[in-house]
Amino acid sequence: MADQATLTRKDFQSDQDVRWCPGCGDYAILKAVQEVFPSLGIPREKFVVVSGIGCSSRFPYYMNSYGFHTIHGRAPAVATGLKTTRSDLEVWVVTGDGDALSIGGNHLIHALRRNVGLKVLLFNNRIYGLTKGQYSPTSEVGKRTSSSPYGSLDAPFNPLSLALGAGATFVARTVDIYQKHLIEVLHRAAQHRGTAFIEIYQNCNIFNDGAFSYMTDKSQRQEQGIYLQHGQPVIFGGEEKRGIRMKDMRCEVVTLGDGFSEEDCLVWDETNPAMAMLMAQMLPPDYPTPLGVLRAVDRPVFEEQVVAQIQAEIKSKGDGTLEELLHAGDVWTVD
Amino acid sequence: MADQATLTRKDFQSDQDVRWCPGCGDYAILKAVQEVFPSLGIPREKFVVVSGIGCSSRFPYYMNSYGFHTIHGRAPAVATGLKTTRSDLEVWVVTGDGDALSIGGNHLIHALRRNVGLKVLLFNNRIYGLTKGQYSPTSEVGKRTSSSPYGSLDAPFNPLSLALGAGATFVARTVDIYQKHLIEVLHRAAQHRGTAFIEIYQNCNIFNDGAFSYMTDKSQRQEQGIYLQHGQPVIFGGEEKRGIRMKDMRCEVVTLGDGFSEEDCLVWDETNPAMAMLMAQMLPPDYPTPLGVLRAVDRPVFEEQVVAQIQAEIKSKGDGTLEELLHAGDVWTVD
Amino acid sequence: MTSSAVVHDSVEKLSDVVIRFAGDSGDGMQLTGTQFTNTSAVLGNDLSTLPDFPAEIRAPAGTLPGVSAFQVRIADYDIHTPGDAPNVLVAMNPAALKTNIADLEVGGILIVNSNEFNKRNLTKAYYTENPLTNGSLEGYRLFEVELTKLTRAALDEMGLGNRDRDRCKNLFALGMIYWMFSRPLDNTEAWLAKKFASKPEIIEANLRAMKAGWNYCDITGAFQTSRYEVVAAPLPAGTYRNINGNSALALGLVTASRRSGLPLFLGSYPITPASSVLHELARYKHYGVTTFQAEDEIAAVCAAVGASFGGSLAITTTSGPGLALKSEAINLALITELPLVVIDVQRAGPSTGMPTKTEQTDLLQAMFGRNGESPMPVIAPSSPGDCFSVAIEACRMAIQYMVPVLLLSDGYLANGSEPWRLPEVEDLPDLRLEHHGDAEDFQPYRRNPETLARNWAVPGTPGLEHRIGGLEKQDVTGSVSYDPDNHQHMTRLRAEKVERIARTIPPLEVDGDSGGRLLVLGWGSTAGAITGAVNLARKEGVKVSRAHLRHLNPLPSNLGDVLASFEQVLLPEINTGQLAMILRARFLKDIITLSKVQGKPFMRGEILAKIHQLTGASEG
Amino acid sequence: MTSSAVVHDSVEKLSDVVIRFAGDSGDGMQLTGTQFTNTSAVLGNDLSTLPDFPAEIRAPAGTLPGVSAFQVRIADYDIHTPGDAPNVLVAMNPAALKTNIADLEVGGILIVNSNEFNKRNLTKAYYTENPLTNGSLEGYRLFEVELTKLTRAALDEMGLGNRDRDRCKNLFALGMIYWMFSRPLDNTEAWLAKKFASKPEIIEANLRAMKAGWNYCDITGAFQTSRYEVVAAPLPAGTYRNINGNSALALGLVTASRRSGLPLFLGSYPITPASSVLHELARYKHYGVTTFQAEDEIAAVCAAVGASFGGSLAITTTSGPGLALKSEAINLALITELPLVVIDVQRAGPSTGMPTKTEQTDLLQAMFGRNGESPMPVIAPSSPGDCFSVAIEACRMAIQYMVPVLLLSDGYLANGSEPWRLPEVEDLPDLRLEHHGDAEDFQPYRRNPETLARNWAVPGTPGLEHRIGGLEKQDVTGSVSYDPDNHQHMTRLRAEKVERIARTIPPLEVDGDSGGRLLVLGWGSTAGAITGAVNLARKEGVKVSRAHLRHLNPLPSNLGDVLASFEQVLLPEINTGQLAMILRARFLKDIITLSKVQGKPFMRGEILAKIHQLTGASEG
Ligand SMILES: Cc1ncc(C[n+]2csc(CCOP(=O)(O)OP(=O)(O)O)c2C)c(N)n1
Ligand SMILES: Cc1ncc(C[n+]2csc(CCOP(=O)(O)OP(=O)(O)O)c2C)c(N)n1
Ligand code: SF4
Ligand code: SF4
Ligand SMILES: [Mg+2]
Ligand SMILES: [Mg+2]
Repeated sequence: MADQATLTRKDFQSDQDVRWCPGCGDYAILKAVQEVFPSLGIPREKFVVVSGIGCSSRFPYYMNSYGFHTIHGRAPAVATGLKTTRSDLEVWVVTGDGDALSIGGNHLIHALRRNVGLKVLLFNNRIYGLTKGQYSPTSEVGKRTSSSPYGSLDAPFNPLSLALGAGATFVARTVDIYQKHLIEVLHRAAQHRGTAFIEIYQNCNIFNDGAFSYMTDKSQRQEQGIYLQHGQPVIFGGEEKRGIRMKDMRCEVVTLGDGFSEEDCLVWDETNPAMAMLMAQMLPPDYPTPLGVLRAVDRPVFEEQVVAQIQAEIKSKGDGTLEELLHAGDVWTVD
Repeated sequence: MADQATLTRKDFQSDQDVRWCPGCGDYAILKAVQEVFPSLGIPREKFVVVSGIGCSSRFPYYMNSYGFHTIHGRAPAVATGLKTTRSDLEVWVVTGDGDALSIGGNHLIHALRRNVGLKVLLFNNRIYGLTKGQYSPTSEVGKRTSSSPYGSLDAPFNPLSLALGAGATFVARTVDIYQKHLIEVLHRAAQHRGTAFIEIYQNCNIFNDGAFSYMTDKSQRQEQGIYLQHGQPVIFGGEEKRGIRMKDMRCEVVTLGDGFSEEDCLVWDETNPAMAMLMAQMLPPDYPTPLGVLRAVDRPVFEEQVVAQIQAEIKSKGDGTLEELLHAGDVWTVD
Repeated sequence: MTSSAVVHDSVEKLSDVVIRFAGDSGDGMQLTGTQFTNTSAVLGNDLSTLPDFPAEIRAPAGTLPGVSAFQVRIADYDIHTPGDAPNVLVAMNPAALKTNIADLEVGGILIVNSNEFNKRNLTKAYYTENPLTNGSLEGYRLFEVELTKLTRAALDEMGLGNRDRDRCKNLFALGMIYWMFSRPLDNTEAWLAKKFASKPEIIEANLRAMKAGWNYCDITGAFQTSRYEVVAAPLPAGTYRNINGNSALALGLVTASRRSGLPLFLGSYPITPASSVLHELARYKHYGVTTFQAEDEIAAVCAAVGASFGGSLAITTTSGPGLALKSEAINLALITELPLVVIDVQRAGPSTGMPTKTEQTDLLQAMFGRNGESPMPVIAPSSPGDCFSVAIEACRMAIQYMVPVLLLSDGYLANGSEPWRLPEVEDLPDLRLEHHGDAEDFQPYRRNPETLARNWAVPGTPGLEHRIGGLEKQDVTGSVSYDPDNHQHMTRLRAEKVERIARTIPPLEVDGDSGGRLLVLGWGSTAGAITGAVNLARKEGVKVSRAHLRHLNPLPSNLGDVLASFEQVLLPEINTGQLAMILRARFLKDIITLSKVQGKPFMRGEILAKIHQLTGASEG
Repeated sequence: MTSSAVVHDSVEKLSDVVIRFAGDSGDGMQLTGTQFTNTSAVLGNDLSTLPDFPAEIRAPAGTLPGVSAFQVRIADYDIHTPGDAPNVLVAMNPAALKTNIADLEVGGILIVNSNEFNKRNLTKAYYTENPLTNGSLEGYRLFEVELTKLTRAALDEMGLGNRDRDRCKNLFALGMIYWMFSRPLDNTEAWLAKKFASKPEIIEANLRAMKAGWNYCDITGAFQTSRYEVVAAPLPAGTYRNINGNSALALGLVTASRRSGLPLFLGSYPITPASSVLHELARYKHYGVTTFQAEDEIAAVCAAVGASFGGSLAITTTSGPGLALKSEAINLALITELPLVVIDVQRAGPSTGMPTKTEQTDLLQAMFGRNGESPMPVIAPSSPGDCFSVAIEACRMAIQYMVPVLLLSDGYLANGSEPWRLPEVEDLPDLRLEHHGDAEDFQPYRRNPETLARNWAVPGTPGLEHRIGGLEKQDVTGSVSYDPDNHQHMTRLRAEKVERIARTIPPLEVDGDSGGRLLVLGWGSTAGAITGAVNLARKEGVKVSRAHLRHLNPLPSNLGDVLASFEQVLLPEINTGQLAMILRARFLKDIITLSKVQGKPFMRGEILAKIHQLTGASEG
């Protein structure tokens, strides 16, 4: 039983051998989470990691906290039941693009609309890893996989748009190997009240290697990523600075200096739904990829309301007794 | 067997007694659909109405076309299988707010992202009608129903936002009793390639009477409804004309004449995703309710791609024979 | 209508009477029936009810699918069913007559609202001639009452429109029946006063209508030769309330929560006929009950599993199609060995089937409808009141053995009601658990040697951090294991745990001789009809015993001996022989199935006829 | 290793040998095994294979969970299983040795890559001492080969890095085993040339490694006393290919599509071990096959139901947890009487269980895992090749009877392979349907008097517009009906339709005496082990008969007679006795269960031991 004041990464490492493929992006995310948890000042026994099924969903086994490896797609539902009845716990959901967006899409969007106090980490590797490499709802059109030998035809979801459309109060995106950014975003999520939805680009080096290298390759990181900062103009690029400005309600990439200055650029506002939606829909190759917090707003939190309603009833009616319960309604006596 | 040239509403009326509650908004929608189908110049046998379970989902029984009353929430999935294999058919899905957004949410969003050629009519009465009046995922917070005697706590979905977030190519809203508008929107949907999603406000006079009267009351129709028209400025109101203008990427209601003119107003563009999202999120009482087509864009249609891929393979490899099929791979002969 | 044949003051004493109120769904027949029931309950009758809702919410007025009926049987002795054939039928319109007349006993009393027998309504009911005038009702004691006209007249002075006045027709009818069965009006008066406290006009109108009905009979002497009385039944002393099965389930669950000290959590998605358990529990917030209306059945059961992991007494309620959807997640509770109570209020299937009708056809689904070897306890209540204690028993099994438990009720129990004697709180089982798990040397799959239950260590407890999940687990440590012998061991262990429950359940009791020619065995809601039939057979001198199974898995340990003691075993089921299959396989005994799959409960007469056939007894 | 004891040219002729390749999942053991299998197949051996995948995609190299194995048995006679205990084990690292050594027969040949037995790898495999040196392997014929070093050396000149060179170790091992069993290299050479056509360097490296392995044996004489030959088995004349169960299912489905003239539609969601049926069918687009990878199992089956409504031959494939999810929708096909084939490739449960392991535990779920009375045909293949014809038979039942059909395969059949004699196309069943429905007087639920199949009128057909759905339907008209008698009738009819299929299935054949002391009955993938065990018992002189059920519902009409003809019936099942339960209930006969629930198929020896026990025969 570790003292929370002195918790370290080690306290969150379980005794189970980690069994992802060597080189899998999941390792980096595990590391970041094991970095973040001890830094939150919360006792270890308060953490619960709930997952579905998939490579990513093996996550709880490797965390020395409470953990529940549930069934495919249902982690948000299990977590909702847990958090609703145990609002004192920190409930983190770990899920994959298949788990969360294919079979589990409904539970995810319902958790988001209810604004249940969960942190949802979606490991998006754009593939079904555990079942050996079929295309997923985030795979690009035309992807050749075992189940799509001639190329997939389904247009992918944009996970951030979907979350926004479902009414999410916190939406962010980060990348497995961007440890610092990842940890920052996890910290922001940890502070959020309500559902925090974080898409984490994750490389599956076995079945979809290099899915994100267009932006994660060292040479591309500046050119292909926009690091959003609330209140700051949306600017990116290495040597040559560029920015995003609004024109006719659409986003446009402009080169700074080239007749445009910082002032022309969109100032990022985490609370503006239209901006979040526009930013979510900026897709490569036409646009660089936005990273960081796209939306963070306050809305009543589900489990808090549930508890409050129960408390209010107990306050107004008194804590019910079994006598009262049974004798309610029309009763009569036979002697 | 009616000749398509001369089809009339009567040709689409089945011999079954219509069994909705007297006064139910479903009647008006049935009437409109029976108006629209014969006017499309398509033979009757090509129409299939597929539904889930709910009051609304009884719809197919009353249509003298092919029909399939499936199971709760699964109509989009059944319809996807049908349309994918039978792209020659006109497949219309009728569903309710519970059927489509509660149990069936996942199938709906997946149909939308795939852009399957379905017309989805969501009868939104903000209640579970058939099961006698529990709150639904579109019920307003605080709603008292049999399952929420102290008021519901779940924040509702905004069906249009959700559809947009899922990547819908056609999104519209109309109202049961606005026959003309309803018929117009159905016509637009009928022309759309890919999934057409139409939310229809529908009054359940038994369990949620007057849910939309704030806007459908004769006196409110002009003040509380915005009738969107592509290419036109967004203007509404009766005597006193008002309009919507953009300010800092948010919508603002302005009174025309009062320092503002038509020119200041947003010009409606069905193809702009940010506008659609903003408009979808305009909610009473702060805003009037947008009606009409919020989004209409072109994107590859799922079943067309499926058929094309099969055709391409047949073209490149020739129509496979059983001999070839069985003898493929390493074979050897034993004499 | 069993007459005790004591006539005095022109009131005939009856021992037993079955009354059915039938009308349009807008006519308020359920209310009428419930009021008559409650008044009779307070008078001390034993009683049993059978509501029959239309499938449509409100089918067009006057049509056949729009008919709503409520049957109530009252008696001065211990009864078990709402009766086979009504002795009295109130038909508020032609459609109600058409759909119900076939059930009325020959010579029975038939009261019709003659005002509604107009051309339009007759056509809607597909009558080509007026049955009131074409002689087709000659076999009954027909009373034509101008119910609409009389009700309107009674409310004349109140300044209400016809529509509002017509809403009170049912109270007029109720008043008539109160008069006919010599019941006081005060109970309904009090109810009206409470229910419409804020609408005095409605109270007034309803009261006037009811009294007008009563007076109409009293003054006009319309039924002068037909006034009856059914005196109180000699029920065991105690405090009673009239209860239906779903309410009793809800009360049982809250009781189990209180007696175990575990907060109650219900995850549910509405579905007929289970929804009202959700509705009831949603009202018990001041008992610390959390109800969660999920987005679907899968989310409902998953949320319950999550709540169970967190230490709640977790419940999920549904009906057959919903149970099908829940089966994958139930298995998660099964392999993680978390307590969970799954309530299936069965309805007629397959698929959507006939949602408002009753059936016992989910037994095999409950037993076997999951992937892999997945045994779980199954239990079924036998009457509306019994739902209370069966709910408690299901919770007991779940938490003491760390297993998901399936409780099989059905539409008949859910909506039917009977007088229920309130238990004394101190007599209720104590379900408190010993504290599980000790941080020193804690292992999540370490077991109680008696029950084999594993430790239930809830998140938030320092030092007991552990992981569970749907992959096969090594015993004791709970680590993921692909070891073949461990899998065999765990498979055996999960079965053994369920079997051990048999040690804590009472042996099957046989009513009647403990062996002999014929045993009529039952489970679930057929109890009433079977008891009724057996009692009738015995009155005829037929030797027949009876037993009723509450626990369907594990079975009581003496069941094999009981079956072996009888030459013949008859098992009536509202399915095609599901329990019979299980018993045949287990005991290699030829169980005779009496099957009925019509969306309706058994009538005593149907079972009696089979008893006759098997015993060679005459038609009695 | 059954020796025919004919030694000439220092090559020993064997009748039968079992070889297992085991290594890290990165070591390419599946490929090695498959190549050996294919080469042996072309040589005319009968054979049977058993791959054993790790649950993890690629567990860290060298660890126990990362071990991947492939067992192949080749013989010069008709065999039925991949063998109980390997005669030869190739272990590429300590972890592979650790997890496989217990299975190797005493005195068996053990080839290890000694280069990998370093400290690090030993620790990863939880060896505290080096097993190569501590005498623990004394009971085996141990050959230590410096496989890594030798492979690297062989590729020295090619200028590849060590990582790339090490990738060829498995070909070196294959070369050795080819030498040992006197197999030619040309088959694998041709395969490499085709597979890596665009990467000549890879072809070259692999070829060199394989030849180096072969030469190593030939030159060093490492195994000089151990060169064997297994000659061709006297298989029936014909063209053969080696096939696994899932491929055979895919071929069967395409065949059924062609023979019925109905386009094939597969709605599926990936799940181990069923996914490869989807993968295979996705490649057959030029056969007009539509594959739809749905968002989940429910959508997959629903899409199939939609496609069936539209006139396709509709299939859905899954494994146990997926079947649980599909059950509600299967019932929709059942009540709407639409053809549908549901394929469940069973795996070890409950819940997620052990996904890569085999089991027969979904039989009861297949039979009963739906709400309401919902009988449906169930059929199971007995070997990988049999999957082909069982798939066709499932399609036949579905379309001729307008029912959903459940086909139960399992992980063992799915991945195991055997030589399969290609059928002649003209011998395949003709599944064309008569045209259904006539616009004049069309009724959607009008039935074929022989099969009771209703009309399958597809949308787009003028004049046959109609509506179907999940509510109970009136017979003939298909209108929604709540009529009690109709429900009884339809319940009976749906059961009758399934029962009538029995008229079209062959009687159960008994292998051996048609009556007597002991019948060993089986279903599904246990066929091979049972046949092997029964053959062994007979060789010992034990009298025992054997029969295998393909149709599990309806059962062959003569089954009752067959069972009655034997004193004892033994039923081995990879579950706790699921079919036994059904047969006991049906025939009131004491069926003896031999149960194994370890995620593994039966070994012949296990069944043989039980036969000994039951017949009192010695362990001879
Ligand atoms: C009910 C059910 N259906 C299907 C599966 C098979 N399955 C396991 S994981 C998975 C998809 C995994 O993809 P993703 O969620 O992206 O996780 P990843 O492995 O890529 O991390 C599937 C289809 C299952 N376990 N259960
Ligand atoms: C699997 C399943 N779960 C639950 C139900 C019960 N049910 C039927 S309709 C319905 C909700 C209907 O609401 P909605 O879709 O809004 O339709 P409406 O009746 O309001 O038109 C529910 C919960 C069911 N039939 N099947
Ligand atoms: S398959 Fe891909 S996602 Fe899964 S563990 Fe391996 S690298 Fe990671
Ligand atoms: S309950 Fe409501 S939605 Fe259903 S038929 Fe009646 S009025 Fe319409
Ligand atoms: Mg993935
Ligand atoms: Mg609704």
